[in-house]
Amino acid sequence: MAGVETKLVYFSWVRERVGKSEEKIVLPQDVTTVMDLLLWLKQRDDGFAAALEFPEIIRVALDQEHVEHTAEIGAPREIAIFPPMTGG
Amino acid sequence: MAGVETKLVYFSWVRERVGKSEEKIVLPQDVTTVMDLLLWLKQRDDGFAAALEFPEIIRVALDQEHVEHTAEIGAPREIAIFPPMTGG
Amino acid sequence: MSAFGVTVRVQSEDFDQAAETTLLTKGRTDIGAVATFSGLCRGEGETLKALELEHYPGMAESEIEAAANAAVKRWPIDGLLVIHRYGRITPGEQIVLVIATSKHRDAAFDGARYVMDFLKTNAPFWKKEHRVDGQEASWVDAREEDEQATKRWK
Amino acid sequence: MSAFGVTVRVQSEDFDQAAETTLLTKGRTDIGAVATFSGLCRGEGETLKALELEHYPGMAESEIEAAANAAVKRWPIDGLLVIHRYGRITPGEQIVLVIATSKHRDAAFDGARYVMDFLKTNAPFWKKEHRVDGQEASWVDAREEDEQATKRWK
Repeated sequence: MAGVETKLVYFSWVRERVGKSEEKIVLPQDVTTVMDLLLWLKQRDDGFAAALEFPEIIRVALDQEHVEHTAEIGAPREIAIFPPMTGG
Repeated sequence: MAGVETKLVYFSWVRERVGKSEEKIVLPQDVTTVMDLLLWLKQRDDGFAAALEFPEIIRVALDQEHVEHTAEIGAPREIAIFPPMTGG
Repeated sequence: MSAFGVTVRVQSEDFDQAAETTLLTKGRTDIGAVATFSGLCRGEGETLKALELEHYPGMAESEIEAAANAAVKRWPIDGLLVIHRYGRITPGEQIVLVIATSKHRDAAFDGARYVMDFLKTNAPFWKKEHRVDGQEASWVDAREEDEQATKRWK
Repeated sequence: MSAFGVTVRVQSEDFDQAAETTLLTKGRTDIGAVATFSGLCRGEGETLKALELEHYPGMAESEIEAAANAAVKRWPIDGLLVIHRYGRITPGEQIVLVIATSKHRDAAFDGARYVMDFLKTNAPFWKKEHRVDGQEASWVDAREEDEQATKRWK
């Protein structure tokens, strides 16, 4: 699916550290799992490095569904990246 | 404590079966435990026999405190006799 | 006798849950959680005309207070209100109200549920059911489930 | 998607607990138990000026609905309402409301608490604290207790 843009959305302190609430990017072909994605994003710039310093605590949703870090990304329309939730 | 009157109060279907909500009686000297009391009351008349047919399920409170059937009666001002509670 | 923050009322009149909640929370900024339980009279498929709730005055209050005080001792609860009605109550009407407030939700939930469980098995109230069909009124049997519910707190 | 009897609302406006309770119970004689939980904004000893609640629109609703639908499947619940606010909320204000109605109290209590526990760990909301002293606002950390609370339902 090279060349297809995916929408990424960021929330809470992930959003603040990466400096944007959303963007559209083309994912590299070797990014196949959620953890691949987090590690790839982390080396993009200092903001991502700060936001994803501890990737194991970061939550990811593919098309608004929570997924494990081992999950295959597939071809979602939207990927959300955020810290543990603190609602309620 | 022979000759001292104790107030007995009855509730719910115990009250209906014995035909009164309260009375003052002098307890026999050989009635020392709660179970003694229930068995003595049971043989007083048909109403008490019906109310106390299964004395093990009957609840007793001495001066408004729940007690076990093995408890010593002592000298309370008021003894309450009633079925299991169904409030709430 | 009741601990600070515990209010128990046994009354024939109906009660206003919203007003009671406001009394417990208004102007306070230290309460994070309010757990409320209200028990209503069920119509049993429109066969029930009314419940008649008999109680043992004095002991009804003291047993509920004992349960409420035990809850306040066991969990960090700020306010605990219990209202239990007696007398004639028709389907859809309110019978009992428990409100527990706390900093955190676990204490509020546990406190409210504990009081309801103990009230069911320990507070001297008895329900008589009057039927729509005019059949003789009958006393509600105690439920074994309620005994078990109380035991889970040991 | 929500099961019959389940209502979920994510909104910035405040809500009226009494009005919502009335909507769930009015005219009904088959409900015996109403368990309600409301979560309020705490002032943290008057150090907190306001909470700012960020959420992920769409997913917030669907995660709460998933928890509510799971509760309705697990217990005999008649009605289940969940309202969660977002935006700026000051100390003493309401944040979240859960009301579960049922024939019996256990289902109502369990349903309301289950939804609160799952909502805490699964619904995409994040709280930022603005301080009275003007110190930089900071994000609330997730609590390990909340993770444990969710696990007790497995």
